[in-house]
Amino acid sequence: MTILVGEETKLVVQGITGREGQTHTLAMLKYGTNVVAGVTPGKSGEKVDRVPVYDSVRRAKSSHPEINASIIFVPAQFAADAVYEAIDSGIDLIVEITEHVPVHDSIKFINYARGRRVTIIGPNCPGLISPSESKVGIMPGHIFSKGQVGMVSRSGTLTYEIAWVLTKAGLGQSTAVGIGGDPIIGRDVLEIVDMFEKDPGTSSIVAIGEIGGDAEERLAQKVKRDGLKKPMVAFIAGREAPPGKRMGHAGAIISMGAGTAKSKIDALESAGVKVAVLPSEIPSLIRSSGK
Amino acid sequence: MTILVGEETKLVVQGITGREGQTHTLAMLKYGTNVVAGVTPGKSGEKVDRVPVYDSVRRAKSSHPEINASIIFVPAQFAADAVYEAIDSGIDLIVEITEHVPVHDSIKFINYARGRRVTIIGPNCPGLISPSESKVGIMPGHIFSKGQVGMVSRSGTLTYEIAWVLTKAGLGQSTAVGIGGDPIIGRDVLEIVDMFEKDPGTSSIVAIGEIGGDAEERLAQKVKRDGLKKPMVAFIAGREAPPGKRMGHAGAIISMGAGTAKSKIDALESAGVKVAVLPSEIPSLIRSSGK
Amino acid sequence: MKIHEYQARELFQSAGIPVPRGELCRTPEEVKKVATGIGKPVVIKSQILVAGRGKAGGIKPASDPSEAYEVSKNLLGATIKGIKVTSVLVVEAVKPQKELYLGFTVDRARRKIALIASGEGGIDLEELARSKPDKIFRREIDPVMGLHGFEARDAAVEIGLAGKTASDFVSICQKMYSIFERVDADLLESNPLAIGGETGSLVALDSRITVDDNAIFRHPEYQQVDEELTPLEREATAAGLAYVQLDGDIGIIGNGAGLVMATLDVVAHFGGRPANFLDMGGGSKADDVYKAVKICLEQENLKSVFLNVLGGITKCDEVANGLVRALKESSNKVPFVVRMVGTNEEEGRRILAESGIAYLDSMEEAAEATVRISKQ
Amino acid sequence: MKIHEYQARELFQSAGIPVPRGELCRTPEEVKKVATGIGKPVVIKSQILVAGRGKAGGIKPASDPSEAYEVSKNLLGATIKGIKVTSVLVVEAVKPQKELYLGFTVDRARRKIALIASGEGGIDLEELARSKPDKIFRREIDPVMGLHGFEARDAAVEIGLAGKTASDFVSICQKMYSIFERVDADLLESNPLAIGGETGSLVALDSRITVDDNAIFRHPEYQQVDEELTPLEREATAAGLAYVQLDGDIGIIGNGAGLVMATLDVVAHFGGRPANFLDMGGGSKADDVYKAVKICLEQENLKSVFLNVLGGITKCDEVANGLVRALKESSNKVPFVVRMVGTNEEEGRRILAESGIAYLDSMEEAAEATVRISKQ
Repeated sequence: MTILVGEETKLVVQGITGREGQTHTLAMLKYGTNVVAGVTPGKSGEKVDRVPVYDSVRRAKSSHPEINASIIFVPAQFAADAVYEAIDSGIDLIVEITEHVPVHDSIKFINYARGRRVTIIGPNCPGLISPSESKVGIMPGHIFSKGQVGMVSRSGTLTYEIAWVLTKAGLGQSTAVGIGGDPIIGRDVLEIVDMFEKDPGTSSIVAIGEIGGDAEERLAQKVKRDGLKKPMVAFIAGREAPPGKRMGHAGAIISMGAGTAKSKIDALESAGVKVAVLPSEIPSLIRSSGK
Repeated sequence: MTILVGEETKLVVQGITGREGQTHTLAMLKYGTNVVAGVTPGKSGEKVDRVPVYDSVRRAKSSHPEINASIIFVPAQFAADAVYEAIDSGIDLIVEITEHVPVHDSIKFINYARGRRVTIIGPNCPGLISPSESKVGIMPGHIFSKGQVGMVSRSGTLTYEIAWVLTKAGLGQSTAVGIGGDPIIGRDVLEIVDMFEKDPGTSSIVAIGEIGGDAEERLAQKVKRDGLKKPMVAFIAGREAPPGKRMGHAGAIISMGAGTAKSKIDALESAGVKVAVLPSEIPSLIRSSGK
Repeated sequence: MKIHEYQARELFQSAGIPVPRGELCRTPEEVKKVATGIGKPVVIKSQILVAGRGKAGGIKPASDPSEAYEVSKNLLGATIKGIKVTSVLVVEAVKPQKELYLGFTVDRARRKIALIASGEGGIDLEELARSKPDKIFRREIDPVMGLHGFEARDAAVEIGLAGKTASDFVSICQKMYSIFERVDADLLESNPLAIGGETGSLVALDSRITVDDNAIFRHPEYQQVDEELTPLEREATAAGLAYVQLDGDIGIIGNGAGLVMATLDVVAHFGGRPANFLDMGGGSKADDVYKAVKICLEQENLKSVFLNVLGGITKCDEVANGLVRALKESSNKVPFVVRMVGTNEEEGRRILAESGIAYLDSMEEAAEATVRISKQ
Repeated sequence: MKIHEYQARELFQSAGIPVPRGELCRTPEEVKKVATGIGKPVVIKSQILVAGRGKAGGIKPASDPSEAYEVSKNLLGATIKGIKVTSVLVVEAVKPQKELYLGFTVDRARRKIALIASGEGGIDLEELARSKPDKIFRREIDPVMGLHGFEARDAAVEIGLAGKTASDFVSICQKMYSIFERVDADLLESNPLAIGGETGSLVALDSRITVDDNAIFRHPEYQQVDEELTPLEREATAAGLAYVQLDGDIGIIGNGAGLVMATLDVVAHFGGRPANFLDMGGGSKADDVYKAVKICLEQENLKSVFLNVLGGITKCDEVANGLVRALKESSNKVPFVVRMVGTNEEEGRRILAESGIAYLDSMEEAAEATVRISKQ
């Protein structure tokens, strides 16, 4: 089993004829993802590889009622509109890859989606992959391998780094979820950990955090309060980050003294979660904490 | 049994210290309604009869967590804010008496309420009464009597007129709902008829309509499609109304040829619903259609 | 509250929606000047707030400035459908390649905003709805979220637009929606929205906006007297009464819109012809009743008047006092039939009895009596 | 993107939020004139975008125009916290009866807007949060619906306001929220919001706004260079790179923010001191890599550089080509350690090998090697 994406995922790509949209549609098809349709207004009738392009999500959905997920590659200033279009067309899972989406836009569409029980991943995220089943994102698929480790991360390449370490150590992944590096994101680490806890295909969890915000501290609080059914190993990037500086991600900033790596590591450790100092330690920490 | 209001209703009055608020609070208390609190910003500590006044619905609710309904008497320009306050404070039934609420305000708060499964009655309505249990409105209570006729109406005084006819004929009412005379209202005649159909305390229904809109036509369509479990008698006001003229209520206007009394009466009759020409015919129509 | 075409046009223009060149004029001289400035054939449109002004001769073409002068000389000061023309809008005559329809309105049944569009504009929407309902695209807009770009794009695609016309349409759609919201409109439309002459871009040839009466306090600039009202209706409106003048001979006064409508119906059922609809509203005091009775009596040729009160918030003694005072002062000795029940009924009846005014219990009996009297 | 106090003040003022009288000045002469116009003691505030400018001497009182002249002569042109003062805001000195705090910010955890208010303003909010957390009122605002009047009223009541002060507060709250929304702020506050001197009405003595970087395209008027950046950081930002200068001696370049942060941590773990954070971003082409390497090498006293690439969208051959070109051109012969795996790995390694550049597989081994070299 996997979470959020899997063999059952039938994908529409919004912004399919753009440069990024095309590149990653081809990569997803190659990986085996079920990409059934694409949308770019004014480009209906075209094709990207074998995928038909429609003028609107509504039209794509009426020709392919099986669509249940969308991945969005449109530019930041149109991203919110694309999300609303997906939500109003009845799509349950929306993966917003787009970077630089204004916070006031994302905070609105995330609240709108919540009210309608729609899952949004992102914005500014690499997407999700359930190895050998479905890749709904921009990650290099070959780094991942099928298995039982659930991964959740605020960072793209760091996820690949750690997935690579896991894969080399023979620890495959159930699903890896890149939740995104923005301050406001659709699903946060707590919610994804919760899904992994409930997923029978996941036997352990790797949570990759970074400086900024208090999601990791809240995760620690939750673990302290409710416990964990599955072993979890955390990794927190940014121990060397100075305060007040944005470290690449919009959300990665220590502001007013809050959101330091130390605060997160201390909180997680005091909740009994093992925190790796080096990526290479993660496989053994998982194995040693296995039930 | 009754619908929407009954012995279990615990009411907060928003705008309790205004002229209308005070008058009707006293009248509701006299009728036996469980008015547990009132709200007027800046007037906390005051009392209206035995009812304590609070600065906000939140404060009223924290002192009286049993509150489950609100009636609103604030002026039109503040009405929307009062509705949001009630919704966000977790109140399930909101009766908006206020007249002249801008349509753009009411259409927004009605949609907001829908998303949260909150029931709004009104605006511009006389409220509801479940005779001898609870009166949440401005109607003269003595005209109504306990019984099994469910009443729903777009008009205030016409409801009293017909309730009086019913009472004199020995036909008491389960609940009478004044849904309001505005073009945009929280619950419409279809939804209230549906509630009466499900209410074991209601054995027949009187639906009082008027010109404007197509609610009665849609009711007729629904009856035609789904049938009715209980006998229903309708009365439509405005057979003599000229087109294009607003007949008192904001919603009572025949515009672009639509919304005539004839159209409504024809639709209802063709769905098998008896339509009374005179109020005095209603009791015998109910009795003759009784099971 | 209908607003004038020139006002709607100004709103369109300041939002960046293309409209034909033109200006509001109050004299034939101004018209000539504006037509000269435009330098092309023009259309002269009477600024009156009635439906069907075109068919009634209120809109005229003119091929040059001197013809414009002559045409406007006839229009300005003329009376069309009972309304005096005091200003005209002079605009460039645009010959459209194709006419579209685009409008927003409040959807009562669904409690949403309806976007309505058609690739076949220029004719009456009702007519189009009857003749080619499949040519009308309708989409519900969530009033909380407002119009999304994709919804406007859907509309463009569904009415057959593409390329630059489609993207112009989307932009106009969004601008129209934002006006719709900002001025608390309950109707806003452009019919036709034309795919214009030489350039092929979109132009709103006509603009129509109705502002919600209840929201007029937020837009005092559009507060105006409804030109379609009769003098008596204007007077009643100014006095805060809901009054509609009819062509019968029985005056009708009551409390509550539904009850008064039903009273009209019952009177008509017994063969009478109502002369008016007059709702005093809920909770009327003696003064309000007094005013209502006075206004009702101003109408000529009344044969009888039916005052129908079911006292709830309204108290019967207040009604009786107001009525007695008004009748005392009035020289119009039309017979009154009063039906009065409810709150403070006894006191009210006592007051009536003292003044020798008869009253009844039943609305239907009273209506019948009123009709009978009117025919004597 | 922090905006200047005078810009925030203008936004407050044009929204109708009371602010003390005053003006922006660029010369001591202007300051004197403005202070004369105010005719009361003033406060002179350096317009620089750094935190703690008050403690650093950037805010000074002056009791009369000539003192204002002297004070501003010292401030204008001075360097405070590394930033040159080119303008000052001269405002009337208001002696508050009481100081409040009112602010709006984005609540990351709850994905809502947070309204934060306190009856004890004037001091740093963090400090207040530590010392008297129960004095801070916090309410989540639904970003879709915006701030409702009742929410502002609740805040007023909860921080102990009543009467006219409470209703002024509600009105200021609503105006501040509408600015917050309109300019895409991620922080907007007034601290202190004062209950003012003689009249007792509310005045925003300070106004601070940060606009969301991602939304700056909607507000080009606030686009400005971050004054707190070092020259190298400015250059890197202009080149579209995410670059932060640090005080170590090992240059760090990588692709992806999280990976670069982790690279810094691993280098530090092995005893090294990173000289910078440099994220080339995803999918970098040879040109981007070239630029990144060049900027990294501009920093003085580098002992070694670690280029860490995990190729996903980024292709190893592009990275290798960019690196080779940059190193060829550069006179700075700092040793490079390259770790490069992923997409087009073989081709990339071939290119590196041809130029005699060593590479490693493991990030940790490479980090250790870099640190070792930096200490030689």
